[in-house]
Amino acid sequence: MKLSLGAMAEPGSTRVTKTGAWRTFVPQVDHEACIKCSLCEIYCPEACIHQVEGLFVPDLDYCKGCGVCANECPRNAIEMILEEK
Amino acid sequence: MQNLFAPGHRACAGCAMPTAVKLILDAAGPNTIVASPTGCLEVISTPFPESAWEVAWIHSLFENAAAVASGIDVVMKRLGKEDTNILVIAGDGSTFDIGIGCISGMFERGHNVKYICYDNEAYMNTGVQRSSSTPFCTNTTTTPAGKVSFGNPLPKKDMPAIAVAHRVPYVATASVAYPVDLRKKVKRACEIKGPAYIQISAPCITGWNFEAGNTIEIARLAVETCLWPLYEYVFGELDGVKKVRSKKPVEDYLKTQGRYRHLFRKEGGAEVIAKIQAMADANALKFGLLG
Amino acid sequence: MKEIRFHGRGGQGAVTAAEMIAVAAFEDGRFSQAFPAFGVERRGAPVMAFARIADEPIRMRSQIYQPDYVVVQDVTLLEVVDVASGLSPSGMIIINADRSGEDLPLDTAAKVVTIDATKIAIEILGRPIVNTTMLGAFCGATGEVGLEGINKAIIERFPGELGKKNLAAVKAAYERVTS
Amino acid sequence: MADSSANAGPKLESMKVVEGSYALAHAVMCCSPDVVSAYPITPQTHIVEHLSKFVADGKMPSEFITVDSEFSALSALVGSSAAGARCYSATTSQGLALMFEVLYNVSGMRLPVVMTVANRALSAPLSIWNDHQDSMGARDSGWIQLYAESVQEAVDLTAVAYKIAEAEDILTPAMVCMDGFILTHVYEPVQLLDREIVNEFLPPYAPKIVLDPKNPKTFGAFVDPSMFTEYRYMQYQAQKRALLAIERADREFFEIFGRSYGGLLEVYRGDDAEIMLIAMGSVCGTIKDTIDELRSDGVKVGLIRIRSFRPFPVEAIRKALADASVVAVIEKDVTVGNEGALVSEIKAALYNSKVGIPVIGFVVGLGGRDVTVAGVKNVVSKALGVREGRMDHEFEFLSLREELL
Repeated sequence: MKLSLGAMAEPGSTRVTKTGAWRTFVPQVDHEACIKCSLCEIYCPEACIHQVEGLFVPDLDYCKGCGVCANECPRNAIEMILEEK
Repeated sequence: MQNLFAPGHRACAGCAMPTAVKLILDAAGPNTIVASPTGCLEVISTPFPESAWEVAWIHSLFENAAAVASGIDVVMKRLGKEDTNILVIAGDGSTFDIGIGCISGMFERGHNVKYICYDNEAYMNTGVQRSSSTPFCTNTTTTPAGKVSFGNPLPKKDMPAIAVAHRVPYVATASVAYPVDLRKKVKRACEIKGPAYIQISAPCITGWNFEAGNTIEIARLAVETCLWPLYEYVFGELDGVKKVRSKKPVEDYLKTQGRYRHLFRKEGGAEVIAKIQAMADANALKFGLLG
Repeated sequence: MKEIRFHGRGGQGAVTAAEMIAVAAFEDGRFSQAFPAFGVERRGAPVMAFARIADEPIRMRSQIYQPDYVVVQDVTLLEVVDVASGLSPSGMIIINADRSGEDLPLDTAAKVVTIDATKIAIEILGRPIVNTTMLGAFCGATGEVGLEGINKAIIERFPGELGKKNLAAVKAAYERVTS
Repeated sequence: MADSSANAGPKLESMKVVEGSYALAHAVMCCSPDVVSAYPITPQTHIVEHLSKFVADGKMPSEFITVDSEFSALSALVGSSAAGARCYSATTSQGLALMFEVLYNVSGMRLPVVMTVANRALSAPLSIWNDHQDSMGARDSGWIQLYAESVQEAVDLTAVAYKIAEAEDILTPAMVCMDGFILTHVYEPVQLLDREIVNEFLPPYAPKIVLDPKNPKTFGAFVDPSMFTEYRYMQYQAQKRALLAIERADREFFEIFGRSYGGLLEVYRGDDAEIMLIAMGSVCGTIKDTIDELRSDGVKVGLIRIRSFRPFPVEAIRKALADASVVAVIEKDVTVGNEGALVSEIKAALYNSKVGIPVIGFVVGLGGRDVTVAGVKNVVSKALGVREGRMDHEFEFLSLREELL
């Protein structure tokens, strides 16, 4: 890497850093209970919950395990469980 | 949702601010240039050579984002690109305190800059020191609660009123707990020509001292207790408020956060809580939040 | 190089007079320089301005301590300022006064020329602003700059009717000192 | 670096007697900045007033931002310059001090802003008059600093500054320093620039990457200790390259405008000079006249006029001092706690060189104190004393009014 003038950075390049490593608890989604309100996606501070083939799935590369999604899910369809690493 | 704020940023787990930023950018869209001052947002989003920003973005200093944005505005006008959304996204320290001179100048000159403050009510980047946005009797590292102190002795500065006094065409408050409302307000700000000011309630897990998962819930409680009224001023007139269906007592909000723990433990705390309740009641009355 | 010092009061146009001398000398094909004694003086306070005229480009930037000519726009300044300070004995001091040089409290070996510029200015301009009148006197008494150059400088500075009146004032003063 | 006598200067017919500030503002107009952002402060005010009038009269199609402070003035230009605009500001003294934080930001972001500094003292005590304490205080801010002797030179340096600052291998902001009042308020003959000819000399500013939603880059990321040193080194190298660029720009300017000033420095009557004076700015005119007078009396004295203080022309100074026996530095600033900034830097430039001669320093002209021929002669007589082995003071405040102390 060569330094860019003025410390210029490429858009969206934080993606190279997998902040999933920060996590202690991991969200487990009960897709049966999910009503697809998308609140988990909207509130996720990591912008890492997306609909994949119709299901809301956290991208564990980035999920820091904060638990906002679990707390905000109106159907309690997300549970934070201790992650085995 | 458009995702214009990439994951991999370094915010604390459970921080409200990235949620606010992604909602702002979702509303503003890609035809946007953002200027951010020094602060948590800058630090967590742009550790060189990385950047979380998918839109054009610039950082200069702690107190000059509004002036930097003014300079961008005149160039966009010159280039005939007046449809570009020029946003400042800044914390409360740079907004309420050190940057207010530049903000006043930008407002007064009428630049087409939408100034958005994510308000976490203290200098969080440097370790929870009081700002003039810090509410009454909050425990911070420079206004610690102690034997003879209940924390910050002063009430929160009314920054939206300062914006209104500058005849800023669009002034609003918002909350990360109300994403639909927040996006609608950013869109409205971008549609009205000239400056705008939006102040977003963005709880800080470390500075406010609560469990990471509770961020949104606490932001919602601030609204439901009437401590954080949601309103809009358009051309100086109150143009709508978010009604509070069932107003909750301020204790429900205060007890969720370590920064108010002293109010429940110290003798005289009840009187302070009563004063805070009176502030909430005054908000409810002033903005017609109930019924 | 010829060095000129102007004494006036704030608002009387001493600085403008120095500038117009510089413009006029330049019109004559010479190099020139004019600058005020930079101050914070308000209207009425004693002020100074300087001008240099030379056949070579002027590099000197210091103030003028040994002038060849001194122009005093207000006789009352004689009581508060040593207007003849450093004046070359072969030089000249031109004073706006209604009496002759012998009747003035002046200590100089240089030639003293007086002219009632206030009277001329009031007659012609209707106001006691004497800077252009004094330029006419300077021009006539010293011959350092040509009348044409002065006139051109004045028209550039004061276009229209005001310029014409000032030209008349210059002419009257010029004729008064040369007759 | 030849003797400046080769430089004939402009012909009288093409010149006009105007105020320094007007000539300077006119030069700025000819450089066609996209954005001007400035806050009024004595003695810079006339410059921005003239620029405002040019804009109001439609002569200058620039955006003029009437900001709330000098701090905002330069901050706005961070945004404008990053968005691809050619930018201009002017300030002095307290205004420059208020910009201090932004100065480092502009240079660190490699934004080629050009700014006129109408040099003035810094308070306290309050003084609106000329000296060099303001720009000297900003010497480490990463900006190129060029000092003008005359109005004409300040005019010419404005175009030259853009040329150097915007060069792709430099991209460094530049200050053109002109003495407040002495040059900003003087009326003297100047050859005003011609916009068409300036366009020939100065290509349009077209940076490769700008703030643009279609190519959304991040400007001004923060850098950790693993790379910060390298960023400063890159600035250091750019200023080194500016040493050559300044010489080159002086030659190119001469080819188009017929005026040359010697590049990094001007040597005046230096050929056989035993006493070499070193100074910057308008005081050099008075020094040159004094030198002529002393030369006619047989005193072998010359002048090195530093035009580029940043980058500092170490090699050129060593070369110009090769035959001198004493150096006397005359400067309008003092680094309280040590000596004058310029004399310190001259000594540093000579320390590891073959030029092993005494260097003495004099502070003159602080807060607008007039620098006279007698004052310069006094310096020369002290330098002659040093040559004969009498060094009373290595550094002193010239013509100090002892009776007031």
